[in-house]
Amino acid sequence: MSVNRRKVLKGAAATTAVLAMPSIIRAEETIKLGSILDTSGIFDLYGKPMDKAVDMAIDEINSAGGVAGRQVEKVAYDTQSDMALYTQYGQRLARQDKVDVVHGGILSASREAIRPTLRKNKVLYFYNVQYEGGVCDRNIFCTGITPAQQAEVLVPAAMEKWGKKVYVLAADYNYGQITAKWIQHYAKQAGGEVVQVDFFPLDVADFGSTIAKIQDAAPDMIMSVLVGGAHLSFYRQWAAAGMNTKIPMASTTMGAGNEQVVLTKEEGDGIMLAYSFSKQLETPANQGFLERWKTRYGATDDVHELAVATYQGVHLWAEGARKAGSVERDDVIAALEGGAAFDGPTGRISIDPKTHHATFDVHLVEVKDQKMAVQKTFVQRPPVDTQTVCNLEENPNDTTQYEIDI
Amino acid sequence: MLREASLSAIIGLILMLVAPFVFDDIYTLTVLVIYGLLALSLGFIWGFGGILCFGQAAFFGLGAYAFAIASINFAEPWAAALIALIVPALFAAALGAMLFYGRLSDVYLAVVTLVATLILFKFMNSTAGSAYKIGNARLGGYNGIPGFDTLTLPWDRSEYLIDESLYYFCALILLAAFLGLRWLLTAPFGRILVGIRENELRAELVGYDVRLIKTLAFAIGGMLAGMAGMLFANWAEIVTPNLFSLSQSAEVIIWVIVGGAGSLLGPIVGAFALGALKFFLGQQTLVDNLFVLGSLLVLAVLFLPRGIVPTIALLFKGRRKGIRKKGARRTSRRRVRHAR
Amino acid sequence: MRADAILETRGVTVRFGGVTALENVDFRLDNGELRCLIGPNGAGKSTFFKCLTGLLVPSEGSIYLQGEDFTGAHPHAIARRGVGIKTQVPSVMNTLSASENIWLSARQAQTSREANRTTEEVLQRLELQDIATDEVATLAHGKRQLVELGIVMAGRPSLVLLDEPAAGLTGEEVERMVSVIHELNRDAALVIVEHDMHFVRSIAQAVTVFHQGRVLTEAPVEAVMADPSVRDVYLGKRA
Amino acid sequence: MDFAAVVVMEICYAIAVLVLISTGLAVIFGMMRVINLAHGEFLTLGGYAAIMSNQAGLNIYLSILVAAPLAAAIFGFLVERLIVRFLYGRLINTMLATWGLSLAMIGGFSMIFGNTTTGITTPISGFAVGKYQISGYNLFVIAIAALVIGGVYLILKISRAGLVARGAMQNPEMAQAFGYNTSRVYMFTFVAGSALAGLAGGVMAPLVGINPAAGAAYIAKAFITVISGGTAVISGTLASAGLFGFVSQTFTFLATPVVGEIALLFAAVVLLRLLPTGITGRFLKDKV
Repeated sequence: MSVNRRKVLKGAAATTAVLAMPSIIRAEETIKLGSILDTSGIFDLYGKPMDKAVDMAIDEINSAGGVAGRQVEKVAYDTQSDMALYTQYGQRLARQDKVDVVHGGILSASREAIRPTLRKNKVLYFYNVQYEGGVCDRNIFCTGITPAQQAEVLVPAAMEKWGKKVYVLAADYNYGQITAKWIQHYAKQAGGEVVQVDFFPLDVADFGSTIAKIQDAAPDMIMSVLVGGAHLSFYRQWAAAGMNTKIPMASTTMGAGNEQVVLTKEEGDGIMLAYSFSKQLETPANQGFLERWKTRYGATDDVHELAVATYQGVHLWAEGARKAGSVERDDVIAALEGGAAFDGPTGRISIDPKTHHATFDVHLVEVKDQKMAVQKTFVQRPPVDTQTVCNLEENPNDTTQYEIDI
Repeated sequence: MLREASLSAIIGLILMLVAPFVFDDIYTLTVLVIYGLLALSLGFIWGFGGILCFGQAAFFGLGAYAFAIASINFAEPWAAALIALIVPALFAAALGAMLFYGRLSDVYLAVVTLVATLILFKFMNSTAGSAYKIGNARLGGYNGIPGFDTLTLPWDRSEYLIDESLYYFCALILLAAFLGLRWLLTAPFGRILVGIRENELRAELVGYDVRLIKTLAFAIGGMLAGMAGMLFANWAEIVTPNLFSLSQSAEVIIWVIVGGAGSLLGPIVGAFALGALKFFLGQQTLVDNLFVLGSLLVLAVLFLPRGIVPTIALLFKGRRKGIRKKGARRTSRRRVRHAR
Repeated sequence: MRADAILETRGVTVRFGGVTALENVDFRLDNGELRCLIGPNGAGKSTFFKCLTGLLVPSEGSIYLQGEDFTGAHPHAIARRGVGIKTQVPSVMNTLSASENIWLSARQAQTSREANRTTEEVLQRLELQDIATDEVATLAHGKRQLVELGIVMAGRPSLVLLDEPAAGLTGEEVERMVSVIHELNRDAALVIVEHDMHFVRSIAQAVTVFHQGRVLTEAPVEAVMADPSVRDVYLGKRA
Repeated sequence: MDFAAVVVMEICYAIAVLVLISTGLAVIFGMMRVINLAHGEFLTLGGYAAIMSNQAGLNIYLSILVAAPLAAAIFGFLVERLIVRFLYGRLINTMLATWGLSLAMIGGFSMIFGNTTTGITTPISGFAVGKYQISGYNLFVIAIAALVIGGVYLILKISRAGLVARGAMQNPEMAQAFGYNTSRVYMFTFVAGSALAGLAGGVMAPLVGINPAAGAAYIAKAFITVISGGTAVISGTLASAGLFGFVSQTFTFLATPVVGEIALLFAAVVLLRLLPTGITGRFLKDKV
């Protein structure tokens, strides 16, 4: 028993039945797309819409004739926000279900838990989440936005508007540490300085002393790299102290999980962000996507950056497979490296062959009235951070996740 | 006694050999065996030493981390495995010495073990910076440590223990730990330990150094939990601070109490049953997993305070004696409290 | 200090906060002696026993066992020195059998095989063979008292402290207890706290009277019983 | 100088939070020798009650000060009748059962409310101390904590109900002999402790936001505070909350919040090693 039954689409029976069949027959019938996401537990805020995005993308692919004449079927597992289950279900997708491709993983820890397994078993892996960058592995495609892609547009814009002294608040884990470094890098490049960087473990919810410390340092602006539910209290306590009208703020993380809707207008207004996706992006592709989402799921409240990245990741894989005329791992990799692209809600997305990371449009937005109002669009930004450390064309056997030293 | 022991050894061996054919998911089966070992470690110190440790996850996590860090640094997984036993055992001995030489008991002991786990959890979570390094191993904070070398066959360094071979290795260790503890409990040390559980004051008044014996038992429990952690690291191929989390500690306690703290088999059965239940619950979204586990714990405390295995054993022995025994145990607990 | 004193205390004083429970107690017991401690409730007898077993550390004063200073030593160290105690409420290991209880005590200073032999011997001496495998919790009070005595006996003590051994026993059991005590006294010196004066008279030659944390007097049984001051503080109130 | 004032203010606030989140647990532990490990989820319940009733249009102060404790009290009543009363006198068993309850409640919350963090805006705006801006709501939290501790003190020390409760806890048979129904006393105590937890949850909700697992952040701290304090409800809680609040905030200012939290935990371990039965187990024994 392995499949999340509720989510199996189109006539696919429970896995037990599928498992009973010889694998050759199965392979001819449908293409199996493994999906491994936290659709319950503390990360379901991210995982549930991502899961919906996978379903929607697969349906669109199938109604457009599938891939190489075959329909795509989803094999999904809910990892319940438990890292141990990632390893377990990852093994299962690769060895028992023998899927053709895996999309999923949310936290970096979850990606690192399944990446070696999928590589060993030669199962192509798509990680469609905003993350710290630096993964250099030919078996994986990372289609989410990475710190430099945000910071290179966000930091100069914010400094130009507000001033040179920056105070950084970051979540104390890989993503926060690395993003903080990039912010320092771009702040320096723009002629400013980072006066202080404070790191907070993900369960810290009391920022009283930090708010006092910030005032003591009197910066021109705050850069927030805070992550998750507990850190959300920072924005509340910041506003409760009346600071939101005194010191402006920019963030690389706020809004990725639709935080701008959870916070009130007063708490969120004026925060500057940089993302590839915004609901307020007025392109026909984006509005069409939101329309289809609304028809399918009733409302678009839950659509966020990660869901859209997942939606585009699945489509991008399908484009690659179509172009290759096969779902064999090496064929799909070659097609994507050779320039297969998908025109999605955020604009065109394609793969940078050296890093297997994505190139796409980045939009500078500002929170207004619980919405992300697009200020400016930077077209086709390459993954500049990973590019500094990773070259898969030269070292195709690399599997490291580099920590980028700036 | 000896016959009974060899009988259970044979039964255990057969069960473990047969299990992979009945239950086709070897990967899940392996982790259930590892959980069984972890539950056994707590079952030993709680059921036979009377020490309710709220932080068994601390030793579990330490074992896993010690293995990962040592494996990265020495590139010699079997040496790393040895270190992964020594580190948690020493930590447990130090913590135990602090507890028992300080005469902490009951709820105070629970608090300190819980706090020790929390400290490790919070510390490990805040080690994302590049300054946190042991030798070549970055601690990695929230994301943990991936990519260390796992155990191989001792005579063939290219042959990794994965899938079946890892399963049989874990199963053998569980069986060995089970038999080892059985033997220990019939040996003077184990009998004294049970005597201490029953009446600490009396044990002291006949000349036993209760503090030392409890510390030793605690260290043995810590070592077994660390061994489970070491196996877990080999299974998952990544270690994260979640191994130290409160919910991990909670789960162990639930396994043990549902299975039955007063026996060695009970905790293993509890871990298997609830571990399997958790994986099955992961495949539906109607009921929340925690809701089911939590409710089970409440029901177990209310209606099955002795756990599954001892209750079944009692049913076999006959009802009347069982009831009498239950009453006796309660009076003995009260007396111990008075004596203090 | 004389070498033939198995136990000697000098100026033992115990204070709890502002309350003085024992004050300046000097006590001496010769090898092989049997002494009863009497006195009203709260006179300090139990506190004194706790000091002797190491459960309490005196605020002042010293305790010597066979001439060696054991003040502040841990209970297990004192027990290893040959001090056995039977507490007021039987302190036994309830879910274990009678023989297991006794064995655990014997095993402390002996090998397992020797302990097996000692256990058999003690069970025999106390005539507990037929209940040897019974769980102690299921035994009657009198039997539990005997099991606890067995525990004490198995440790081969040179000094035995008994806290109200006759309390709650039937007449028949009391007689049995008297003979056990005499038997114990063959190998060990004894200190017995007891309220029942008939019982005291039947076992002891010498008596120490405690009152308000001090030693009031120390004399043979008959003399004590005739002493009007003792009558006042103790017997008077009891009679 | 202003900065010093802000630091003192933050320390007071940290102590107030510890007092607030611990008092309910302390009442139940001190009076009944029951450790309610679902205490954190009672807080969460209070938080949800406050947020829901505020979103339904209830005045924010009523939501925090009335709806939150009321909801937790009703739930506490059910828990006492259905679970806890069968386990009196068995400390470890009550801990395990309420731990199970805690997990079940987390699961229940996520089934009902989802895993999103929800919150309400603080009703009080910030004010300035010199060049520093301070959250006015912090003062509100400090005031409520003072009122709670004062109220519990008065009830225990002066009122007849408190006297009966203390008597019943110390000697159930005696109280029964005097004609008091100890079962009811236990019940009311548990309900009162639950209500205090709910109140704490309601008060904290605007500051930290509530999600199903929010209670976990509190239970460990509350548990440690109460046990380190010992069995005296008021003086124990005040003493340990004062110590831990001071230690954690001082280290937070000197270093980082993590160091602050770890310092708190170390302080607890050292304290319990030195005073194995908590502060009031050793000192202040006769206080309530």
